[in-house]
Amino acid sequence: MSANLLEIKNLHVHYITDDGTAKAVNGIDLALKPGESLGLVGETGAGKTTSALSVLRLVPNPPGKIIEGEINFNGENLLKKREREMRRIRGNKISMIFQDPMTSLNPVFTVGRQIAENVALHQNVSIKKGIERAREMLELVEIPGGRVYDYPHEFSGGMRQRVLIAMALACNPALIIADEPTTALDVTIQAQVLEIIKGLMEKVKTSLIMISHDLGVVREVSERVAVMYAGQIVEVGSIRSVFQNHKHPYTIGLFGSIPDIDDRESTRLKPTPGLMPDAMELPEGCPFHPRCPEAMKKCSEETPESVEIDERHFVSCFLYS
Amino acid sequence: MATEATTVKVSAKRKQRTKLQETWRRLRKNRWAMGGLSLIIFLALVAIFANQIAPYGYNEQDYLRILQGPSRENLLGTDNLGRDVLSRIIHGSRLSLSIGFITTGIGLTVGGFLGALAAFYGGRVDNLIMRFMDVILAIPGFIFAIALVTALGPSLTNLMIAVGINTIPYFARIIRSSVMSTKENEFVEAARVIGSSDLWIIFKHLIPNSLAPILVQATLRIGDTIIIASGLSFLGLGAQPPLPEWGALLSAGRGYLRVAWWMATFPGIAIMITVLAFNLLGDGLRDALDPRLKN
Amino acid sequence: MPDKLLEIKDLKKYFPTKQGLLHAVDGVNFDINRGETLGLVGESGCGKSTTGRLLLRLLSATGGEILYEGEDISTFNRKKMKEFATKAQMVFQDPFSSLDPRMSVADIIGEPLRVNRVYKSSKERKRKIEEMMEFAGIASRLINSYPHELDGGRRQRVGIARALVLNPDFLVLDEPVSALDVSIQAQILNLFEDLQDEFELTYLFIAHDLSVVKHVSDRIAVMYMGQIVEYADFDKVIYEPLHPYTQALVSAIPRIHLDDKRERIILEGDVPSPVNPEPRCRFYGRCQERKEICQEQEATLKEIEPGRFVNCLLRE
Amino acid sequence: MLKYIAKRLISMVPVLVGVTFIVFAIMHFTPGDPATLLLGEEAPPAEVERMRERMGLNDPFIVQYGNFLMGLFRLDLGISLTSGRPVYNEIMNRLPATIRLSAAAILVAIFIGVIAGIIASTRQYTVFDGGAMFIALLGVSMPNFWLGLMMILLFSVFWNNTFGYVLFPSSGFGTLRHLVMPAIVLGTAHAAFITRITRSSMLEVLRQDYIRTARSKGLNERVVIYIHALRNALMPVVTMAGLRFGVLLGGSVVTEQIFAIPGMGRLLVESVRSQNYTLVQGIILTYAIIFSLVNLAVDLLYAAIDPRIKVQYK
Repeated sequence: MSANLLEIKNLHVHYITDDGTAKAVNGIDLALKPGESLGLVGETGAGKTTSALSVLRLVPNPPGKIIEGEINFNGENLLKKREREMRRIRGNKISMIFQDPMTSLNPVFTVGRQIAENVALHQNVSIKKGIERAREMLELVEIPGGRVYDYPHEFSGGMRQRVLIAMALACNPALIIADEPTTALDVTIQAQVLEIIKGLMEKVKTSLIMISHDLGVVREVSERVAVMYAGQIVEVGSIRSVFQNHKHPYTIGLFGSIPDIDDRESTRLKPTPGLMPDAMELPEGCPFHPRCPEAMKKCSEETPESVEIDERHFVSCFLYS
Repeated sequence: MATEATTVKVSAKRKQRTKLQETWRRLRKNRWAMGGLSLIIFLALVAIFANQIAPYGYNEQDYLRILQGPSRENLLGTDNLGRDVLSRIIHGSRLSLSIGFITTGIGLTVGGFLGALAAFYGGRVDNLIMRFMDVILAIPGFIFAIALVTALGPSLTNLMIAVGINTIPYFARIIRSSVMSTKENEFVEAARVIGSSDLWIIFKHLIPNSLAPILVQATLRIGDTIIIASGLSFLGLGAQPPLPEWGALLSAGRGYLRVAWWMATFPGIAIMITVLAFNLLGDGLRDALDPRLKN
Repeated sequence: MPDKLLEIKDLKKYFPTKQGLLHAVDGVNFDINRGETLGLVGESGCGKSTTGRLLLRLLSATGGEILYEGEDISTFNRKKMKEFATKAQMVFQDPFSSLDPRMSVADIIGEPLRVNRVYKSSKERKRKIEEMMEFAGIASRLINSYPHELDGGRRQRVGIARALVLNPDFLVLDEPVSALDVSIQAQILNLFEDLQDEFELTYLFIAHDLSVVKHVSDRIAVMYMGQIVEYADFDKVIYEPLHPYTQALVSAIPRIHLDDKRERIILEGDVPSPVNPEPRCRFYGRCQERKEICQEQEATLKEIEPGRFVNCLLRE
Repeated sequence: MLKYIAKRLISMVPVLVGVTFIVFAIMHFTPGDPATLLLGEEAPPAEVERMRERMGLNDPFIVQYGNFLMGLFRLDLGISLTSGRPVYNEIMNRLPATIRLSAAAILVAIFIGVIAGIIASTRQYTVFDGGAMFIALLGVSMPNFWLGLMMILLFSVFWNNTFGYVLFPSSGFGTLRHLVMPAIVLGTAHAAFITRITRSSMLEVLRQDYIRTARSKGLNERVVIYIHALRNALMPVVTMAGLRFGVLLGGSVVTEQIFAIPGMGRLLVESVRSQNYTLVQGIILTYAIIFSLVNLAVDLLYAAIDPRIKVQYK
């Protein structure tokens, strides 16, 4: 068993505002091996983006604050690093791809410059050398290299997302965090982008954390999947194990909500009733218990520990402990 | 940036408030804005009860006390005709505040009407109105006001008309853009689907939802018009002696700058405080109405 | 013989833009039977929302006819339009901007009643509002809440209650679940099914997501660049798609089945905007099967089997 | 780019024609008879009537306006009713002082405003921010004629009384020392305005996704602010500062008055007082043209900052 590239231990992140404290991430544990790809699934407000931003220490502060926990990257705790050391990691060892390609590129600089800037910064080369690298990177994501001198507004949404992927890969990072990279795109364009990500994953041997609300997207590019609910990871395991044998009542509800195109009979969807709790007013005990069809008395009193029910498949639910 | 902090849902348990109450709550938390509001209320009271508050009449001359510095009898000194500067400033507050409100009122009603018309009907109506506004806006405002006062003749009333006209295109633009952006909302379409008439849509949806930015701009504009108007009076093109308009007081004080500094200093401070009060309130309103600043 | 509620014939809507005439809807034909759900799918900018708005006369058509119960809606006068509003309603995509932030839940649901003066007394109106809230699954304690206090799912329920309060027969659902999370989306989809049974509603369900559309529709029409490229019963469109675009669209959906070994069809390029389109098949630029003939003439929607329409020169 | 400039210049024409019409109409319907003014109150009525005929004052309004418009093409703005010299020459004599003053003021304003705005926005909610914003608020609330008088009081009167010499002269024009006080007086409100707009624009930009992208690349905060954010933030600053330039021009009238600067503003006030309509008319037109040209320059600058603008005018 090889050492983990990334280990998140008991991470808590809060947003402290005048109206109260939103507990966005509440004690998550995650481990990722080199070259492995993990899907992070959950609905709006589950804490996916906050967890990802925490790894890069980019949670907007104020109001966000990492309350406790460890984020070990190559064995070093990122939360203990100085800002200057962190800057050497961002965009170099760990890079991030954001959700909205229309607003994630700076409109006043050419895309080549924006990629080159990354290269020049971390590899200590001139911007000119960086532009050369940008050209290569664009071709890697199937954009003609000649377009390095074009501005973001001259690209379509799908192309811009590819530019962002090229930018993220420019310094050969060990880990890429993609935050809903295809959510803003049309289906056929999403397919193009996913295809490119899959191809690149085979080529460059990078680890990937793919954040998505879409289980189908995660299945496409990940080996493992973690399901988040109200700032906690309720179930994590290999794609095969989780997709075939999901155990947590929330995961079951999540799968029951998806209209399945391959299911020839139009069966009624079986979503979990109710809403995700307000991060400012999380219930005691297991955060899912008010909506859980299987809730027991214990669930409202204690928070369940995570239990290994299959090889590297963990569930946080009293039903299995 | 959709950080999760901003998508956190407001639970039903928390006290329910309308947008207006919400705005008021946020405004109240802003000390600067509340300071501005208190100042405005104070100034309004001074203006209303000027006769009771002012120690002397605005044109009460005392030839034995000409150009006296601040003293117990005349807290802010006397002018070249022996009139009490403080009393003149107190009486002048009526003029300056009325000028601010009336000119802004003219601009708001006429400009608002034109802007709303342009926004709602669009096309040729819009083009015609807005091109005309562009023409007026191409002449620097203060200079346009000078031209109007020249034509109308210098007097307090004409001053208000000139500054009021000057303010029209300003409001026409703001209201047009505000209504245009409100029109983009799907609830306007929704209102149409259920069979609402144009008038219903304008009065029930467009106007109430466009008011916020207009309110902010009107508040800020009151301060501006007071400065413009006092500037014209300073040049002798506005209120005429012996009216104690603040700009006119300053203008009179200018001639005695070297011998009686208080004559020019205090009316200017009065203008500054008044304008500052409106600006503070306007800024506060803007912040309170901007949902993005809520965190 | 199915009972046709709506017939759409050669519907066109062009918008003037700086670059030229945008053919947002360009010769669309379909009909909707009473009691059925027609799914209208396509990617952004394909003209599906414009079509929905044309059907309710929120936009006036550049050409073509829309017959509602046999009557051309473009000929309706003011009075007829008001009457039409009580029969045909709409649920909007954006649960944020489709509700007036200054109105409470009761005001919003009650507005159609007030505009159309359905009830004389406010008491009757309130009773109706409460009844609609119950149907739409909104807790009665929320009656005086304001939209900004509600989450997306609840807001969408308010929008649904507003659309239903006049007891319409026909609803245009314009991407009603695309802004919602999966579990909320599932709750709302179930609600639509229940309401359809309860009130015998006819739906035009507009969406970009084929799996959602498939789940609720009897028939599906697929749009591309202002035209319908394929139009048939839902199982035909999903499981035996004929048009190359539909085939790509179906294959592009990320699956949750682990044994899915389907070959992906990856389309090249982006969805072009139909500004001054050239007289050739609209899909020509991205089609993997394109032939000479495809750029020589325009393709039109043809019935190749009973009830099955395809807009492709290679499938005729 | 040339095409864009041409387009913008052409679009200025109808606006300026509209301006000439409005100004001409206002002056036309102003009470008072130019012929009488030119000849003096004592001139015999027959003489006045002959003058009226010669000046075309008996023609219908529209003909008079037509003649005026035609004259404009030959740079003929009529003759000054007090001096009898061509209005064009009178204005040209005074124009340089006004331009010098306004240019100095705007430079001061931009320099101070942008720097203060950046400092305030990057240290939001600190003493720097609060302080800068309060000073800026005072700046926009202060009438510049009052500020002018106060500066004279301080630097000319009190300074002279205390130190026995004048630090900055309170009147006249010519040397840099003469320019200091007027430029500060005229520039203050503008500087305050630019500070406020720079701050809010920067705060807006710093919220954008591409700033997060820049940070995620590991760029240091200085690069993020001065390279990625500032250029985007400057766009609204440039636009608003351009629109506000009209206020600055208006302020220059008062400033010239206070510091006895021989510029167009003072000429305007003199002409208004002496009811010298032709001169008033010419001066207002000149101001409108300056303002329009400044706005053209602003648009060009905007296009230079934002690559998206150029596309629209290809």
